[in-house]
Amino acid sequence: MYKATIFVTLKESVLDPQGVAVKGSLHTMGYSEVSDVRIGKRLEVSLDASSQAAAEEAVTLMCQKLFSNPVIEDFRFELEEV
Amino acid sequence: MYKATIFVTLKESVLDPQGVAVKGSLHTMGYSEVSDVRIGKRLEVSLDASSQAAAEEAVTLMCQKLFSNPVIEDFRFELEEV
Amino acid sequence: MIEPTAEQIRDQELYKEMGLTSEEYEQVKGHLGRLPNWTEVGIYSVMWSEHCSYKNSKPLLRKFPTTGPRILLGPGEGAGVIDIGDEQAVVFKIESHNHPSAVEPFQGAATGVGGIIRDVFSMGARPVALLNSLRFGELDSSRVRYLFDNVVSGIAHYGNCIGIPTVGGEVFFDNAYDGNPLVNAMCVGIINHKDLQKGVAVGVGNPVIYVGASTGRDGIHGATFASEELNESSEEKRPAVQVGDPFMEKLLLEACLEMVEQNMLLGIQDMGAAGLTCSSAEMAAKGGQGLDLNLDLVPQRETGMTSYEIMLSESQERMLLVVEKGREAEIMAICDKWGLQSAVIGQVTDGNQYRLFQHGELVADIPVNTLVDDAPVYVREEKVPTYYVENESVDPTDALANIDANEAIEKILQSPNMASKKYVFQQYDYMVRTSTAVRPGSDAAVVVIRGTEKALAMSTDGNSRYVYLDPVNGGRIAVAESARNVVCSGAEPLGITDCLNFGSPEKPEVYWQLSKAIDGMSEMCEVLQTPVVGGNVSLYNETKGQPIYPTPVVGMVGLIEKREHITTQAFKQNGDVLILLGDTAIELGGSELQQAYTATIAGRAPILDSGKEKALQQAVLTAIRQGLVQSAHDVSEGGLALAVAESCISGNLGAKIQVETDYDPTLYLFSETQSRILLSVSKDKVEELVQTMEQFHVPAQVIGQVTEGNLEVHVNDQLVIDRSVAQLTNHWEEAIPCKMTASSTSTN
Amino acid sequence: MRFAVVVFPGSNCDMDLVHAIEDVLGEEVNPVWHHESDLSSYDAILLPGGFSYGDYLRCGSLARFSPVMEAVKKEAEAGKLVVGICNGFQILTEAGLLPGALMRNDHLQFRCEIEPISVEKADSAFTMHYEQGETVQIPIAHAEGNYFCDDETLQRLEASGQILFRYAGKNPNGALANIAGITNEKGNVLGMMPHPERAIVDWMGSPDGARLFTSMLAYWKENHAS
Ligand SMILES: Nc1ncnc2c1ncn2[C@@H]1O[C@H](COP(=O)(O)OP(=O)(O)O)[C@@H](O)[C@H]1O
Ligand SMILES: [Mg+2]
Repeated sequence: MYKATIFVTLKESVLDPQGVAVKGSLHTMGYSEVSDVRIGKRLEVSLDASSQAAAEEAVTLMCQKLFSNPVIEDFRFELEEV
Repeated sequence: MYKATIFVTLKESVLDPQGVAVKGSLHTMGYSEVSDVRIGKRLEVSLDASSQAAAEEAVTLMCQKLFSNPVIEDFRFELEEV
Repeated sequence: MIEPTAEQIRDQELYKEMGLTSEEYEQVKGHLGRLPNWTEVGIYSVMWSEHCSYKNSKPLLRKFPTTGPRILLGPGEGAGVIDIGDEQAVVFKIESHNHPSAVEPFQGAATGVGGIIRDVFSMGARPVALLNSLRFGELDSSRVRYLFDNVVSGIAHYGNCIGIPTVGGEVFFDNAYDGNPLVNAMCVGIINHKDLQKGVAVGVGNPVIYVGASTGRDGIHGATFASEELNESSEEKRPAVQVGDPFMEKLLLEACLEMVEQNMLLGIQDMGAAGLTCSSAEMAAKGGQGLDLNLDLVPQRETGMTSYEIMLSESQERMLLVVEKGREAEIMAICDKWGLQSAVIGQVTDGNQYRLFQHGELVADIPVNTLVDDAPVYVREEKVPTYYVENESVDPTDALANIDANEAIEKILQSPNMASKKYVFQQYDYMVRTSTAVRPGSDAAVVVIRGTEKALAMSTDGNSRYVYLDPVNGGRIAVAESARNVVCSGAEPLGITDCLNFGSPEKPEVYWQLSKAIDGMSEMCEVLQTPVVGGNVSLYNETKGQPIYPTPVVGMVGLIEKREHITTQAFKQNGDVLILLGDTAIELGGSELQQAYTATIAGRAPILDSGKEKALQQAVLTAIRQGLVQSAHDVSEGGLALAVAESCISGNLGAKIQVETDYDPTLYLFSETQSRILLSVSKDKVEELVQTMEQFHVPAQVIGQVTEGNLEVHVNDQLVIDRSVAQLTNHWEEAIPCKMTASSTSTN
Repeated sequence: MRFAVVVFPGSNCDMDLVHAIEDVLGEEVNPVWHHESDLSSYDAILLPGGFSYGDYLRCGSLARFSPVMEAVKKEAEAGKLVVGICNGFQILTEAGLLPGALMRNDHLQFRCEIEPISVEKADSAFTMHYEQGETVQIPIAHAEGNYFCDDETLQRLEASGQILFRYAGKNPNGALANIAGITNEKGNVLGMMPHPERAIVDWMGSPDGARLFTSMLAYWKENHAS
């Protein structure tokens, strides 16, 4: 059994309106020391696989096909056997 | 300057409809080896602070007041000086 | 967790934690003839909670008129049903989700919407519209802004996603709701008579089928939570909040309606408050049967759930069905098509026992009627509050002398209570299903019925300041205003659903408010022939011992016979004549003017004469059907001045008003005297209109005309209001967005 | 002319589209379940609005893997008319039938209102009954209609006349270049955020959406004038 922790983030070049809004809220709440906020997704996927390499391949495919949209997002993941 | 990476996840006992739907799709796509998917948020916050301890305190407060609702979510974060 | 034994429950009085009193515990012992175990105590406590049993309100609710020639089904089932002809009926109900929304506003509000939708489609009806009624503290508080924003987006999220238009509602801000916001959601559906379903378990040996989301530990004891006062430890009741999945509910909705259409069901009930317990026990009690459930067969999301947890979970998006033995496969096939999980979890039995099995053991064994029919009933003590007595001698006009009308209209248009609610409704998909003929922003929303000339008008209303000052009149006004809204849209009022949001009934003053408000509402319903076909009671709305304003919310539905009768409040054409129906007195207790200039409310609420109201409504409906009316708007909060301003703003036209009065002009213009409607009528119809009004003995006064200029109001030939409509529109539209963007919203 | 309206779990404007085709054109129209793998008997395929698969993860991302999408691709390649409205537009971009992506509205709220929309190109299969440059009133209702693509793609869209509709009032969602609707290069696949099916008669608030459907019928007749 493997557990993949996947991080999907908006590409640097893409504006993150949610991050901007959260930063704005932080500023009005008095946290003027915050200079940047970016918001992304974190997915935890538990899967069976015959080997670490097999798991890695499967997760990579899922990320490319489903978890991220390459037009706007990047992904990366960590994999551990559990 | 500090960078906090914050993870907000639904509490264990709380339904994650998004995770359930994604798992369902993975199964129809043929990834029947996936047994669980849970989806959370990942936030990156850059902030100024006088010390690691001060940064930690500020981020904890932000998490409690803005980034998460303790009724249904848990949070944790990592902090590094940059 | 290790469950306490029956003896521990007794000795340590653990039943109290679940909300049962010592006397109630003794009754349970009597019903069982032994000590109840943990699961059984849990089951009794939710079934006997106010939310499920109405133990504090039942005797009062009996005062409501509930029958009438069109009523197919009154209170009792999931939702009320009223005939609308052509073998069709309208099904509707309102429900509160106040306490969950106070601790998790987004999910609390969302699951409130989800719950009321299930109430309607479990009757076999197709939901066609949603409305809501919201109360918050004032927007200057960041906690309030957070609650407001998240409640609205929670409602939007659920309704938009499932694809039922949210077409109307109301929002009101007052410090009385600061710690205890109100979130009431209403759903309206349409059904063919032959499809009407019942929540019964019948036919010994028939299977009980569970459909929908699996059961988790979320929302355990939600019904009890809803029946308690909010306090510091409410935060610890956190698991009582559930997360909704509108996508799942959409699948459940379509699957259930497919089963209804194919006539597969003997009984269906949604698992709402008190989850599996309430649905199964009520179905058995109504069917006059016993029930066996095997909890091992209940789909579960988490491992190691105890029988107590399974029975008390309020996981969302679940339905319980009873079908004829042998038809299980047909049900499963439909569930499979929609990707829903389903399981036979038990069967209908002979007799009266409600028996639960888990891991091969009998874990609960209860005479089912004792859960439903033998729930305790309390008649509480009533006491007239001192504030009410003191208000007798208060004359609100004393504090309101010499107010400039120009200033007053701008000030009141910008009060969040009177300002445009576009900030709210632009987040709701009010057009999905392509039936919405009058969108949010007029007196009532109108939804057409495809394939017919008919349409339904609907509105939610309730002015709690009036009810606080005078519960009888306030109760009358709540019903009258919602009916007036519906009439102004061209509809005949059919009936109401109500949500009674009050403080603790154990306080004699609160119980008095409840009792008197129900008297007023009942009287008005009787006179208008709009019976109460369903509703909900939410008591214990208090924080730190302070009750909210008594807040009965009325959801009214009316029938429009022909699409051409659909009428809105917007002025239509330059030159149209303005006619004010009804008499104007100076009544400013609880008014917007009083609130705006004194920041308090005092005195008595306006008086409502139910006979006059009835005549007014009949006259206006007749005139609309005769084709005499261009626009109709009820005169309510803010009085004549606000009514004219709103009709100008919605029509983007001006008006020139000329009136005579012996009173102070500002008091006259902002008085909230009831039973008044503002019409605009094209010149050539004025005479006929006046005749129609005479037939009904309704005073009609020509007060001016629609123009393309400013809003100009002359009182006794003196110009007291002169403002450009664009400027007024701007004040009115920007008020709430301004308050919301000016500052942050945070969870605490 | 035969229309298919694809029904995904969570679609909620499917019947609205069916009714619009019936009421405006009176042509044959069938709801088609997302398990369908053959759409060859249809002349036009409509992907309705709604929240397919709850719009979880990203709007349209899960619907894209429905079996029916292979058939949609096939018919699109064959030159049939394909229209994705709102969630349908999101699905078409996720599936790669249209370029770009639809992101969260810049103000982060769901937005429902009748919007002024300008018709940027009136000589397409979808717009021949509109005037070039005309402003029409069509409702929007979405939380994720903020169109985005890279510069190069934008230039290509502009240069080859693939932008059919733009928001003519205040940009309601942050969309790049006020884009409200685009086609593929061949011009037979349209994705748009506004809902024409919600604007077909006056009582809905505007009748302007009807001409999109009449345009499609006219185009089809022109090309099947036998
Ligand atoms: N919470 C809400 N949801 C949807 N529509 C709302 C809401 N609040 C107000 N509206 C709409 O705004 C308009 C004005 O509301 P309100 O001031 O309460 O009207 P009235 O006094 O005539 O009852 C109505 O069309 C109403 O449906
Ligand atoms: Mg009103």
